[in-house]
Amino acid sequence: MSPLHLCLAFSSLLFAVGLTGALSRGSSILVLLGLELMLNAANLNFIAFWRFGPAGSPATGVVFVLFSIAVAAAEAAVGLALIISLYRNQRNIRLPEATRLKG
Amino acid sequence: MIPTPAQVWLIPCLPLLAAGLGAVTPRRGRRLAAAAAILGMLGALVLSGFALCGALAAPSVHAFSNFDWFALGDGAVRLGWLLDPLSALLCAMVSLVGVLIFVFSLGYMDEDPNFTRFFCFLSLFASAMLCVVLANSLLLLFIGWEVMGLASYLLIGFWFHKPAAAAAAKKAFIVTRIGDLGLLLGMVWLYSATGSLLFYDGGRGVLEAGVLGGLAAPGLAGGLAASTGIGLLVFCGAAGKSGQFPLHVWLPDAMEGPTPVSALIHAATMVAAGVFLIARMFPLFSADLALPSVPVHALTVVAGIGAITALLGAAIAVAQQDLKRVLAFSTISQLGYMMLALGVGSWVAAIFHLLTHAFFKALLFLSAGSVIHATHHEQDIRRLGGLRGPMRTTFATFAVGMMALAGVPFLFSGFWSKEAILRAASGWTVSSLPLYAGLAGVVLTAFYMTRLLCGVFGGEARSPAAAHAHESPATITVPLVVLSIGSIGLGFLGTPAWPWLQSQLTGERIPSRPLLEGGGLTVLSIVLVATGLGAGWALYARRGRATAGDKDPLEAAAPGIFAFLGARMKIDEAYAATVGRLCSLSAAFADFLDRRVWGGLVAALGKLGEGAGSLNSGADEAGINAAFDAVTRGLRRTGRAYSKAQTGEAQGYLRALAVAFVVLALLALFGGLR
Amino acid sequence: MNAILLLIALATLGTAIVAMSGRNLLHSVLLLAVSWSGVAAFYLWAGAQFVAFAQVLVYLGAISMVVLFAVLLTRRAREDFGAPHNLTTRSRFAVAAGAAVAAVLLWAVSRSPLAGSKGPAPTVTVRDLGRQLLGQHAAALLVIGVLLTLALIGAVVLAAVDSPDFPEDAP
Amino acid sequence: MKTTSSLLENAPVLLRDWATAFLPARARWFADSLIDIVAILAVFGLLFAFLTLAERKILGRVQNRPGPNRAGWFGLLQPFADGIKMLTKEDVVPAAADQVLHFLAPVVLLAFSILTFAVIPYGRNLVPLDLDAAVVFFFAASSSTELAVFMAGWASHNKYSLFAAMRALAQLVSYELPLLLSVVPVALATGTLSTTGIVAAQAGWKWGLVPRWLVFTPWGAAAFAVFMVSALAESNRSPFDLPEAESELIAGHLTEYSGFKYALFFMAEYFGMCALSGMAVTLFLGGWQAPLPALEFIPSYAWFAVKLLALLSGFIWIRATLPRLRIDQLTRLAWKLLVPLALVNLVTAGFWELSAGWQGAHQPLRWAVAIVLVAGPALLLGRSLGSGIGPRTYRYA
Repeated sequence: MSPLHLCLAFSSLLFAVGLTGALSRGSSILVLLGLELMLNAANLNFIAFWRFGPAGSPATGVVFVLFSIAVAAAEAAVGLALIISLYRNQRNIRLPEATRLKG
Repeated sequence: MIPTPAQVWLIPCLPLLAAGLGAVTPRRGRRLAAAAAILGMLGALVLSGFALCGALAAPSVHAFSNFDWFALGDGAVRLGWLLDPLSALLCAMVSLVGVLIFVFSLGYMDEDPNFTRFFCFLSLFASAMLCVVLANSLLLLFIGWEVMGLASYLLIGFWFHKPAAAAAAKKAFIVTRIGDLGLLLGMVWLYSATGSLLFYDGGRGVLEAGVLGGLAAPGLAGGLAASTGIGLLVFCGAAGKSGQFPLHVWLPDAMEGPTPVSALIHAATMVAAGVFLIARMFPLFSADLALPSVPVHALTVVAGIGAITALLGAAIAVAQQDLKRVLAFSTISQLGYMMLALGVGSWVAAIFHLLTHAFFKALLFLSAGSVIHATHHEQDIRRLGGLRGPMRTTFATFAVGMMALAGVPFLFSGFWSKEAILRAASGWTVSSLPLYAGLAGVVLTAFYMTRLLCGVFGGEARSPAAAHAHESPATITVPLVVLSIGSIGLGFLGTPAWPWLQSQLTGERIPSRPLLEGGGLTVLSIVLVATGLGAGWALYARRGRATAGDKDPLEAAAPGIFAFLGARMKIDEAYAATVGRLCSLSAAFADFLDRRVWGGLVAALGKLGEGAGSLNSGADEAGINAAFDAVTRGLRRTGRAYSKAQTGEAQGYLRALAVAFVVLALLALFGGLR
Repeated sequence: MNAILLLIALATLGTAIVAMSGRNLLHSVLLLAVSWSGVAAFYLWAGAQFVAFAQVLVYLGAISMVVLFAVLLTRRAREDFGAPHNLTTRSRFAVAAGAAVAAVLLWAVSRSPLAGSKGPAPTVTVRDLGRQLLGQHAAALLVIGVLLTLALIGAVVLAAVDSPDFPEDAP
Repeated sequence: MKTTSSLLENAPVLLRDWATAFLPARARWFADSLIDIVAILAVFGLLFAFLTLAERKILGRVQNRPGPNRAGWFGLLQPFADGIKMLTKEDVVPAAADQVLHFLAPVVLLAFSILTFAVIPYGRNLVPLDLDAAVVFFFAASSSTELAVFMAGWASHNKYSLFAAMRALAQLVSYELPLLLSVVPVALATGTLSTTGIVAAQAGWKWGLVPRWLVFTPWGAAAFAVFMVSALAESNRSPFDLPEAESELIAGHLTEYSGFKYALFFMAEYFGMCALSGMAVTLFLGGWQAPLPALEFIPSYAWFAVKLLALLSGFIWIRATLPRLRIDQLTRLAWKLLVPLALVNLVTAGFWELSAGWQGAHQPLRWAVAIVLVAGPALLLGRSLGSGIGPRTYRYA
């Protein structure tokens, strides 16, 4: 099992954990954190391929991880602002109950 | 102090200034306007006198000075002033007669409220006439020509509150305008053919040999030369203005204007302008004589029209009752004589007759004016009579004018100028008809003039106004005396024995010939004059007419002809019947066309549009909309079905994503996509 | 070499799983912070130092703080955190879905032919990163800048604007 | 820059090499780093001890009183007395507190504070860890301490301590931004993020007299000022010591701590202060560079120590003089003055680098423009700071 396969396995597992967390937990903050985990799993893949990918690969992987970290930060900020306004409108942050936006 | 061509423009400018001053002076500034007008004319007279001396000093030279009027494209429209014996003589005649008539009008128009306005129009007319006479460019001449037309309209219609005067002014303006159209077309043709409208321009002028050669070539359809075509068109203008046969109808009606106006404009100057125009452009008219193949020469047409007008004028004058109408028709006939002279090729005789005619016709009109003034506007000769007693000087001047006009031999100028014309007509090779018309004219002229003299001054006063008549004041009689001297004296300038005037005009020395060198022709004309006078004397002097109501002796002799001639040969009615009806018919037809045909068409189109619109909306309503609604209803139903899937639960969507991912991945792995 | 990787993976996954299943919200958030630093450790192990420090700076320094603030601002009462962790049908279905995804991913990874080079970690100095960021990826950098500003301004507006439905909340 | 080869200069390195010479190559790196860690802990531990004493001495002198002089000659043993006191005190932990977090808070705080010492270059080749992105490492570590503050505040299950923790966090987060932004121009000027590179870039002297330290450039001075003010706030010192101010919320988020954990918190605070001043010295005052060529014979680590002590005494002096800021004044100062100033400073630094090539008449023009770019915004923004004296408005979620 080459280190690349190990890294990919590690990131897939982290992704799966994140997904399960997002699906199972009721509190919207945890759903958000599950999402963050999934994003981190993706970053893992980038660095894994940068480190173990074809030789002499340029640093685009690293640059891309930097950008994805920045986007994740922005997403977290907006997500939490949404949760706060959700809380203000619904008095609690239980996601399954926030179903006003429907067909 | 001889004015050079460059300063010649001052002559027309002074009366123009006077006209301007007159226009701005208020109605009560009577003395100021009159003084300005007379001073203007006197200035013009003095200057033209000096100009005459200058021109006569070098008779063969056409001194001109041209200038740019305005820039047109890369070239420029050029105008110019001309000083040669012809223009100098005319200019002197116009200004002299003008001054005399201005002085006459002082007395005549004395109690008229619009006194200032009258003098303003007179000065305007004088400056326009002088401009025409001195112009070196057909365009400048045309400008003066048009202003003269305007002035004549204003003056004829001076008493515009009289409907007859207003109608006469309109008629005069429109008829001359028809003639002017021909002149304008001729001018345009001339400009396009030669590129310039200047008469003399140092070799490039229209009347100079170089350019004329080009014009004289027979290039038009039917072998006509360009110069002939242009000549005929210019002749239309002249015919209109000088009251020749087809376009003479306006002149008798123009007598509605005040008598000084009739004297100045419809006797001496304006009507003479047509003759002057053809005399000025004589080289152009005679250019096609040299061509053998030209079917008709311009000058033959001129001669023909001139002969007809002379005969026609004289005949109608015999049967007129109104004092001024008789003189008007006499003017038409004399102008016919001048055109005849031009037609037969001797423009010098025409100009000589023009000069003499100006003096004695002005004299006759002013005498008539003084009669009318004295009899408080009584113009019908049937009610006049017996005025030789109370109005001695007027009678004497009227008699001098009558004898000059009739052509009483040796003493009076009319005889010499008429003889010159007859001699020229007899020398004409084309045909001798104009000669016979001329001779017939001589008899008739003598006859109707004696009829007029005896009718007005002979016999007993046939109306109270005539009875109370008394001699006019000095301002009226003095011009009469001066003019009568002119009528007698001017003749001696052009006699065959001492042809001073002819040599001045043509520019080369003409040998003096014996006085009666015409031989039989002169004797014949003297006999004819005598017969005319005798017949007149016989019919009117001795037996005369007792009361206003009696019939005219001639009428008793030939009532049908007399009535026909009295009604001016029904030419006006003929015009009305033909042209008048044609216009009203075409107007009616145009109105019908516009209202019924085009209006109908537009209305039909409108209806068509409405029908199509309603048809369209019907189809749209029933067909398309219905189908469209059905489709939207179906869409809405399926939309609602799908919206059920939108539960609002975020995690629900995430689960769906996960499941879909798994399914797709499996498909990708095992579906053989690898 | 792999030992350290396994260790890091174990730590990160362990803390992540415990965080996701933990009852106390604050504890799970802090545990997650630990798992994020585990990911940073992985970056260090892979040789991308700058990314590791950036990860620590952003996630531990900024995002965990914001999450903690959010948690404190949205709790009604103490007992809120003690939400009973009953294994409802929902969580059972979630675990099944997660497991399925994990299985598929692992299967794909194991079957993938990528060999991966054995070479030493290519060193990426900050100067190269800077030149790449402002050279090839300059546009992306600008877009990220704009995105961050907009997102933060949006977040402030969303959170700070008083909602009309609950006026009693206004200060 | 000729490398001085004087014995004193290389003494520490020689000593260390001598100590690890006998170990096999693989273990040598491990031993070396172990020695480094022990050295750092010893030096900064002693510095911490005497710093507390120095602080109380200087405060005393400033307030015209002698300060602690009973324990040992002139109070020199006072720190050890405090240490013993702290150790012997009973460590009370509140019953309802979250035991785990309560214990973890000081540990995490101290761990990250000490982590920051790894990248500061103390001498010419006395840098424990020469990283390419050293500055980012430093700020990553220093920004992680906030988690510990929150843990402390939350775990002590006490309304006041949670309240104080929130205030401390607000202050730390607000001042982290100007801190980082003021460092960016330095990276722009020197072109590298490694601390040794930055110090090397500040070597040499202009006209043989003025050292090329960044603080002597107009934007450098402004950045140094912003950095120092933010450093004060980051280490909860003097005008910004609201969290543990006695007159406010007792001891802020430290109220439920006593005994050794409380001492640990204090140690972590002082270590933070020393680390930040060390970084300030590295970035702006030319690290271990000598101020004059003539003084180069004095070893480099001495110069570093002198500058560090100067800055620390500055900290203490400020604590003695300036009054405490209210929380809203504090955050307004950060967001309305420091952040904009730092951003403008970026522009000035950019201008300064671009106009480096100006010669002759352009030199004074370059200085004038730079000074205007620095002073202008400072004056303009500074005007409105004091105006907000009005009542405070609090916002709930």
